[in-house]
Amino acid sequence: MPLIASFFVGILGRKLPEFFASSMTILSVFIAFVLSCFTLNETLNGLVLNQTIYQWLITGHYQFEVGFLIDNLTAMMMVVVTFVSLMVHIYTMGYMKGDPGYRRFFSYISLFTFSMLMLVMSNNFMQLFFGWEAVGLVSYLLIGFWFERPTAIYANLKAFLVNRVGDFGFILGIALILYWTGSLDYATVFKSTGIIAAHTMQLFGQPVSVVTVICILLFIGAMGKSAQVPLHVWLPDSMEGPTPISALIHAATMVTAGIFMVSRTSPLFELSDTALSIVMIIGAITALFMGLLGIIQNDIKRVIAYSTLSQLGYMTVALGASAYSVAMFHLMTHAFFKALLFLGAGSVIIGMHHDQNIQHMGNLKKYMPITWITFLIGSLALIGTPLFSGFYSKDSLIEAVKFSHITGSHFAYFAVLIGVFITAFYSFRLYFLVFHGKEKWRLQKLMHHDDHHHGLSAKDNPHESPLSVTLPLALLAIPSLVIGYITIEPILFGNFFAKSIFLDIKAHPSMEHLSHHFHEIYHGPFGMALHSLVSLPFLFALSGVALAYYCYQVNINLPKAIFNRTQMIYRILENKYGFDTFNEKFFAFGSRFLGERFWQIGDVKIIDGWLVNGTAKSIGKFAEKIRVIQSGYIYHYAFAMVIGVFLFLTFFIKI
Amino acid sequence: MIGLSHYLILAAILFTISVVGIFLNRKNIIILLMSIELMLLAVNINFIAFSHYLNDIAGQIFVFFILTVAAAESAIGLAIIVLIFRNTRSINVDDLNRLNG
Amino acid sequence: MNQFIQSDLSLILPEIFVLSMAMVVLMTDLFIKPSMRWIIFALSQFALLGGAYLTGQHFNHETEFAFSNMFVRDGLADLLKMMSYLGTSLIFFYSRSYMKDRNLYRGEYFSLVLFALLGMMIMISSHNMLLVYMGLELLSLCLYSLTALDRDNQKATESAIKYFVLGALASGLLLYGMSMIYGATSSLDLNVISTALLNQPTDHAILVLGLVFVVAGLAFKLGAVPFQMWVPDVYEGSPSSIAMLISSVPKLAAFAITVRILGDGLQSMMVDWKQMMLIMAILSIGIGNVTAIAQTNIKRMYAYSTISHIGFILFGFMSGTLNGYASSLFYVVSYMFMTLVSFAVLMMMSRKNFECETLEDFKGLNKRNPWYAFLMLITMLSMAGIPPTIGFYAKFMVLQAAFDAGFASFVVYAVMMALVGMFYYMRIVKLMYFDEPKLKNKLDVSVDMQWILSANALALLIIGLMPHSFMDATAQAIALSLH
Amino acid sequence: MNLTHILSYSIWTPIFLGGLILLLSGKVSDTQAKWLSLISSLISFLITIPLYTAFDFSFGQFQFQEFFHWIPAFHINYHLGVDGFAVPLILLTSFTTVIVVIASWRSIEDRIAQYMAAFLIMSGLMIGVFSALDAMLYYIFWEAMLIPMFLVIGIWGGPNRIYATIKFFLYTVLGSLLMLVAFIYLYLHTNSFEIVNFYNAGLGLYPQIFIFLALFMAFAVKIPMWPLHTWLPDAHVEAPTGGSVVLAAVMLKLGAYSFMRFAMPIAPEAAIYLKGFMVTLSLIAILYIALIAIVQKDMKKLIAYSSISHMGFVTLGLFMFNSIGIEGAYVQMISHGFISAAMFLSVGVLYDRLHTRQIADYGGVIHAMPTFGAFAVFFAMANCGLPGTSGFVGEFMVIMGAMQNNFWIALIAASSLIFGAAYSLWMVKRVFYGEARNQKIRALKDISWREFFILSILALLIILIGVYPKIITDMTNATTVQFLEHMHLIKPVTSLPLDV
Amino acid sequence: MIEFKDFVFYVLSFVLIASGLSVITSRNPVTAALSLVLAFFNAAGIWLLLQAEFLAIALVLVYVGAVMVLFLFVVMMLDINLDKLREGFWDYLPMAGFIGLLMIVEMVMVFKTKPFNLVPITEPTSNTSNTEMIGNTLYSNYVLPFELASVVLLIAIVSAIALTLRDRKDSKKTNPADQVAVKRQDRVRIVRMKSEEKYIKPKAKERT
Repeated sequence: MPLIASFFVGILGRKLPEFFASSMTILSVFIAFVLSCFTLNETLNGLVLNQTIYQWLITGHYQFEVGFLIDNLTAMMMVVVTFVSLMVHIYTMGYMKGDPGYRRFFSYISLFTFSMLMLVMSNNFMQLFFGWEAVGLVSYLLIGFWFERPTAIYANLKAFLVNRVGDFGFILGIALILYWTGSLDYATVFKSTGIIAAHTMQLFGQPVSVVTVICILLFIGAMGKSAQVPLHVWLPDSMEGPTPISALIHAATMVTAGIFMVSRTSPLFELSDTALSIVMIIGAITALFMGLLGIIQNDIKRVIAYSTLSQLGYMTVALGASAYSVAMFHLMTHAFFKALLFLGAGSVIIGMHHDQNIQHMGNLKKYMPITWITFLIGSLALIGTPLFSGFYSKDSLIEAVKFSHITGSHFAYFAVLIGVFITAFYSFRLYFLVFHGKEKWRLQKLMHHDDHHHGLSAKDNPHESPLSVTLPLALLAIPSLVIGYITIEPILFGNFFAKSIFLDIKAHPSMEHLSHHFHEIYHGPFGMALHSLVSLPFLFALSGVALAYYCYQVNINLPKAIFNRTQMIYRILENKYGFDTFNEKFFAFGSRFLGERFWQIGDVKIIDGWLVNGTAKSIGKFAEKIRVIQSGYIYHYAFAMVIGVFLFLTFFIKI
Repeated sequence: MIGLSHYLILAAILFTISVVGIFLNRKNIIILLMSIELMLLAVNINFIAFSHYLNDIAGQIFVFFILTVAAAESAIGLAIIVLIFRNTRSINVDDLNRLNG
Repeated sequence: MNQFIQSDLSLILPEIFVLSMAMVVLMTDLFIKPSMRWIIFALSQFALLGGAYLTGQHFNHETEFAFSNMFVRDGLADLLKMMSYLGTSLIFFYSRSYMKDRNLYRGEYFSLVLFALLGMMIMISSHNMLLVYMGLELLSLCLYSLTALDRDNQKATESAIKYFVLGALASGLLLYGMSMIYGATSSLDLNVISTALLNQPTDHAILVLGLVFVVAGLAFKLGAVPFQMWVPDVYEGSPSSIAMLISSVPKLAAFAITVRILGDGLQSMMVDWKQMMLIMAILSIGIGNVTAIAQTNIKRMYAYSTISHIGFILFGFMSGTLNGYASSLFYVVSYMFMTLVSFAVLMMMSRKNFECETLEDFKGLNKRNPWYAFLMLITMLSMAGIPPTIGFYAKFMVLQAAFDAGFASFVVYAVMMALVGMFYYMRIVKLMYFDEPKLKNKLDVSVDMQWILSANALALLIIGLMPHSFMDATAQAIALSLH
Repeated sequence: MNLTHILSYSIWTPIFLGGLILLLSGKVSDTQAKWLSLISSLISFLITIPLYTAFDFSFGQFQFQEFFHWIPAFHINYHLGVDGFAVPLILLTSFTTVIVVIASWRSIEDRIAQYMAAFLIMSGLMIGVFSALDAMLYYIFWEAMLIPMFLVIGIWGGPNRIYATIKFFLYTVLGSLLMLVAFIYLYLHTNSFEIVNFYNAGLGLYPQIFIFLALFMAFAVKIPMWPLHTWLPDAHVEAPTGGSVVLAAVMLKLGAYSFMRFAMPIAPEAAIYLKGFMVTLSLIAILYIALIAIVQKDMKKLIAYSSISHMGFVTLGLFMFNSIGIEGAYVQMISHGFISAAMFLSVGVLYDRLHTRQIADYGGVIHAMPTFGAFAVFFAMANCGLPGTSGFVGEFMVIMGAMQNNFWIALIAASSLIFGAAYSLWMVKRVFYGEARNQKIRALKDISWREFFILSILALLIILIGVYPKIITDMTNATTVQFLEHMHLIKPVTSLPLDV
Repeated sequence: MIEFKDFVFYVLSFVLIASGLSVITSRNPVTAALSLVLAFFNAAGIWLLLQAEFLAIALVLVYVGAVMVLFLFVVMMLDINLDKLREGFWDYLPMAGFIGLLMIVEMVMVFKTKPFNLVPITEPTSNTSNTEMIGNTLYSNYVLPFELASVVLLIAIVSAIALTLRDRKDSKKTNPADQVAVKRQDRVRIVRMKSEEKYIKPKAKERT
């Protein structure tokens, strides 16, 4: 097993330098996938590997090591990551055909796979942070993949900076952990949680429990990565990157790193209700309000991006409810169906010749059936239709929230319920707009002329994407359908995560209730599905779909009417609750303003102008003044001498 | 009764006069030289008075040398003055301010 | 009364030799054609060589007195005399072509310089106020007339008369002070004076009165503020070679008489002259360095830098310890060598009817002749006191002496002023290296001058790398002669 | 080669060879001069290698000591020796010289021999500074080192070079003169210039404070710490590429190194007493300077300010008084040596082509120069401390060390994660990304093999340290332990409380 | 009742100071020179009071005889227009006088409050005359300065000549030695040139 672990890094590491052909990368990813499945299998047999590769550095009584920890959590992540990554690799061959940066692209995504695996497989915070930043780097590179687009390079800068804000908190958390536990190894840290819980530290004058501070700081990191409010702003813009990337990084894997990290550090979070409730509330807010934004988007990818945001909110809520396994569960299912959705969107985009505006689409099911089917499956999964994977995760998630009773759980419950409705609404709005209704691209040319340099002209038709695109769709569709049904039992209620996730039953019993319900009332997944037909979430979802259907199939003018009614709300949503403008105005501009002032006033004027050059100038002036004494007249010179003597006499003669 | 201090005071007065003369006189270089002679005279009076009251001849010897040197000095001084007069047809002290700063 | 004896003469052999050679030069000059002037040059160099030889005869023996303790021969005297010979001979070398171009290359020049040297030697080894006075006048008279030697040059004559009048005033002050001290201690002999002051303390006020005047006189010769007014004008006015002479060797003599009178004769009045020295040192360092910044004429700038250096010398002297005297001795000697190079480069760059005296003339020297630029660089660094040049050790020794004597705050002040000083030294470096040359012509320099100049400048660096022998020499000289 | 005199060799070889080149400057052609200096720099580099191989890092004492009485009159000795703090920096110095020689291959036209010679001599002198164990010897090297730099900036510098050089010179000398005063004090106190004797001078608190402040002036100017930093941007902007590289890569380190060698061990109580002061200055440097860096319009100025900000990390780490902080500071020094060198070289690459350093004049460079663009992005990432690059290690350790002291210090320090990324990446965005600004940029040629070579070497080193920093900490561990022991032999005086 | 010596002293010193003042204030250099002479005479008198006969005589001889004549000679030689030699004299007087007075006051205070505890010598202790004593000391103990004094005078001569002596370019004097020593070839130069060829008669037949 250690061989395998090292083998991973071996393959993926060796691959980094050589970016030559997509085939190579795909092969390696495939190997990685196989290996991770094998690993998963191993771990199911209850094997946990905690292997130190080499010593990173030693100083004083601290020592940092680079090593790997492989347990169920890791294994699951590995499988998900490698699988989606594999799909994306394949997909990319079709998607990116003919792009100048073809090879660059492959090198990036394989680099990403590597760093993502580093992230999940690390056995200490330092290395976690390494992977953490590395995936950030790759997403930076990939968002800016088309670096001649100003929007793209703006977006990637923004993404990196916002992530940095998160990392800022994260590294502080790490520092605190090191300070209190003297190590960064998960094992050691989690052993010594007792110490941390015992202490408090002085902040703003009053004592705060150390563990809370640590958890909040860590969670700030998670917020950055998993795009929780208010650090979510980068994710929608990140859609500037190529679609496969949106699928892989900004939907399936990277953004979920935060979730992973929190569940990885569950032993710490369990100790602090404050932190948990903060987590929950933030998640709830994200889930609700980001979903709302999804309604009004017209860019197909942005719609899905916002749904991603709200889904991440869901997971976070689950974390807050300390239903880590549920969160991970949802993470997994979400990874599949969201990747599916994105890839589907991508295929649509190909069909539409890189026109992403859903207002220009319609009735595509006629032209691209496979895409249509898979996309439908994805959407259903997303809204949590019973028996679909999304259903199991989401439903149990909502249940978990219901059972949780830490501060803010009621708000969260409310939020997630509404969220279900909203999700259903916007996903089906999207679905209907894209795949049904009129073929609007035929009108668009008349409507507004050549606002895109690409796009579909009125006469020609969209056509189904090549195999390399549709195959992954198919492959992803399958798990989106069934994975929930299969795995809910072991993951949630079996002891799958027992070794990797610590749960304080007494403090946070929601999981307990959940499983109890699951077993006592539902009698298994199928039962759960049946039972849910009458449950609240399902009704919400259904109504959402219905509403969408009504608006965008039956009565198409209704939406406009509503928008005209509610200009104000619309505008708020339009500029995304003003987060972007606020950041732009306050942080970006503010820091530049400050810098400008510091530079011009602090450095240039005060230090240089007054202290440095001022001194020089004053000396020069002084010199000119003294110079005048040297008048050139003998009598002045003699006078000076005599004065000198005279003063000496006066000073030194004491009578 | 005249004491040593009388002589010293006399010399001091004379000395001061000559010093004042040097920086008071702004027109004629030759008068500067004369003031210098006067100053040396004052110094000589000091020396002689001391040597008288100390009953030590060394003071008078010193005076002797001062006289000699003063003569030589005035010779050179006058020579320089002559040069100046040749270069600029004046010996006005105010005209000697080419060098300054 | 005691007749003088043979041994007395043997002690002053160097003086006698120099004197007679001066006369020989004087006479020879009458009988040779201008084309044969090299003979005079040779003779004068020979005079210096012989003087050096005779002085070297018994170098660093125990102290010996002659002519009823008027004349002393000790380590200090020997060292300083040797240095004076060296300096004078360098001056002769450097000034040759320069004086030729301005047809000042005459017998008077050499003989007067030799007479001046004689005066300095007398000052250096005089142990009696009368002899001090005689040597001083010997020197000053020569310098007055040398300053005016370029007869038809208005600036030269003007500077001469200024120098003369102020110098006469100064010696008047000195004499007055001497008379007071004589009256108070009833002797002219420095030994007697010191013992008298130690034994029966006569009333202090009279002594202080005398002391003030004496210090004023000495300060004038050294050129310390507020008695420095003559320095810039004389430097600017007089021919560069004379300015070089005035700025270099006489400082040694002046230092010598300062040590002899204050350090030896009036050492029991240290409390008083320390403070006077301190005041003068502070003023000199400050005014010298600051005013130099405002100068455009390089010779004036040298003048002010001299003043500041004198300030440092006084600074070391003021500490009043043997260590301090040794440090300022080291300083004054190294200063002499630095200033010689600086003036030599100046004269090297000026030609017939072109006087190199503005800062502009240094522009782009590196492009015209990198080697001399490099030598000048060394010199400037040394003057600025940047290691590893000799100037650094000079400043370092002085500062540590003063620090040792408990003048810490003034050390900091001096250091700051040294920083100000660096600015204008570095400005010359900047002109030489960073600017484009204004005048393009090649420098034609006689071979001997090239070599000697290089040797002199490199010595600043070499001694800077290996200064200990030099330090030991100075320390030993002081230790031998003061006790 | 006999290792007993290796330090002398490594000091005097470059100086001697440089002098040789200087003398030959008239005789040989430029190409010959270049090759000559390349060979000499390589020789000098190879000579320093045994310092690493033969050094026994297991104990922190001074090694390879050389000693003879130089100026007995003042007990000044020619005493050399290195410990774990010195060795890596010496290697860095000689290595940087090679880099500089290669980098200046094309970019300098006139008097190239003098230029190269200046750098060789300078490297020798700097190695001398790192290995001197006698304060006066150290001081002499320290001052002498200024002169070549002064000339390099002044002769080969940009339009405003005069102001920059004079400023640089006077700033530095101001500090070092005060340092001289402090040394004199110590000399009179211990009657020796041996650093070791200085360590055991046993001074009272107030003398220590004065000494510390005097030394502080010297070193803080060199590092430079706020508010004594304003010479650096000017010097960097005006200096030729090589000058900037040496300035950033080595000279700034001299200040920090001297803090470790002099200020803190000689005046430990004062160091602890003034901790608050120092930390405040460092934090100001980190934050204030980072903000200034964001708004710079000149690439070199931007990098210069970022250097100041990074050196703020160094001082911060030093004054955390714990091993992780100090070693972090040390790693930061080394890594900054490489990164800033690489950044300045990159700017030099662009400058050689377009002869402008204004960010506004660029844009979309990566279209024309993909390889170079990749390097540049990488270095920028390293500059803002991406894990896996050396830039991360130092900052990481320092932040860890800061957290041991105070939460808020760590917080402010960590904020540089954001600002560092902001200015580095914003510059990258404006210079490299986007549409190619104009025809000149489209016409740019990608980097030559020579540039590729040096940049890739630097990149490899950066990654190496980032992935395996132990190679550096192994060198410094023992010395750090000893250092801390010395510092804590004295029981700490109440340091100014920084807690909120 | 002051005795005669004191009276003489006061008179002499009064005249001395007065003449000194007139030296520095007189508008005409000649007047100044003459009042300086007067000052010297008085000084000589005072020295006689102090029993320094030799020096008194020397002063009169050397100064009044030589130096002052030299001064007068120069003053006469350089014809200076006197009218502009005194303007703006009184402006500076108050300042100068003030400083001078202060200095005098200081010194006087010193001399008054701290009188030298020395008894005046009524008659010379040794019966040798002042001149003889000076002579003896001068040529025994002080022989070195004496020699130097001669050097000083020599320097004075040399430099005076070097500074002022100039050979006139426009002088028409002839050197007899040259005139005698002149040789033939200095004056006459013989040039040899070839004689021109003879005239060619034209042919007869051309005359028609």
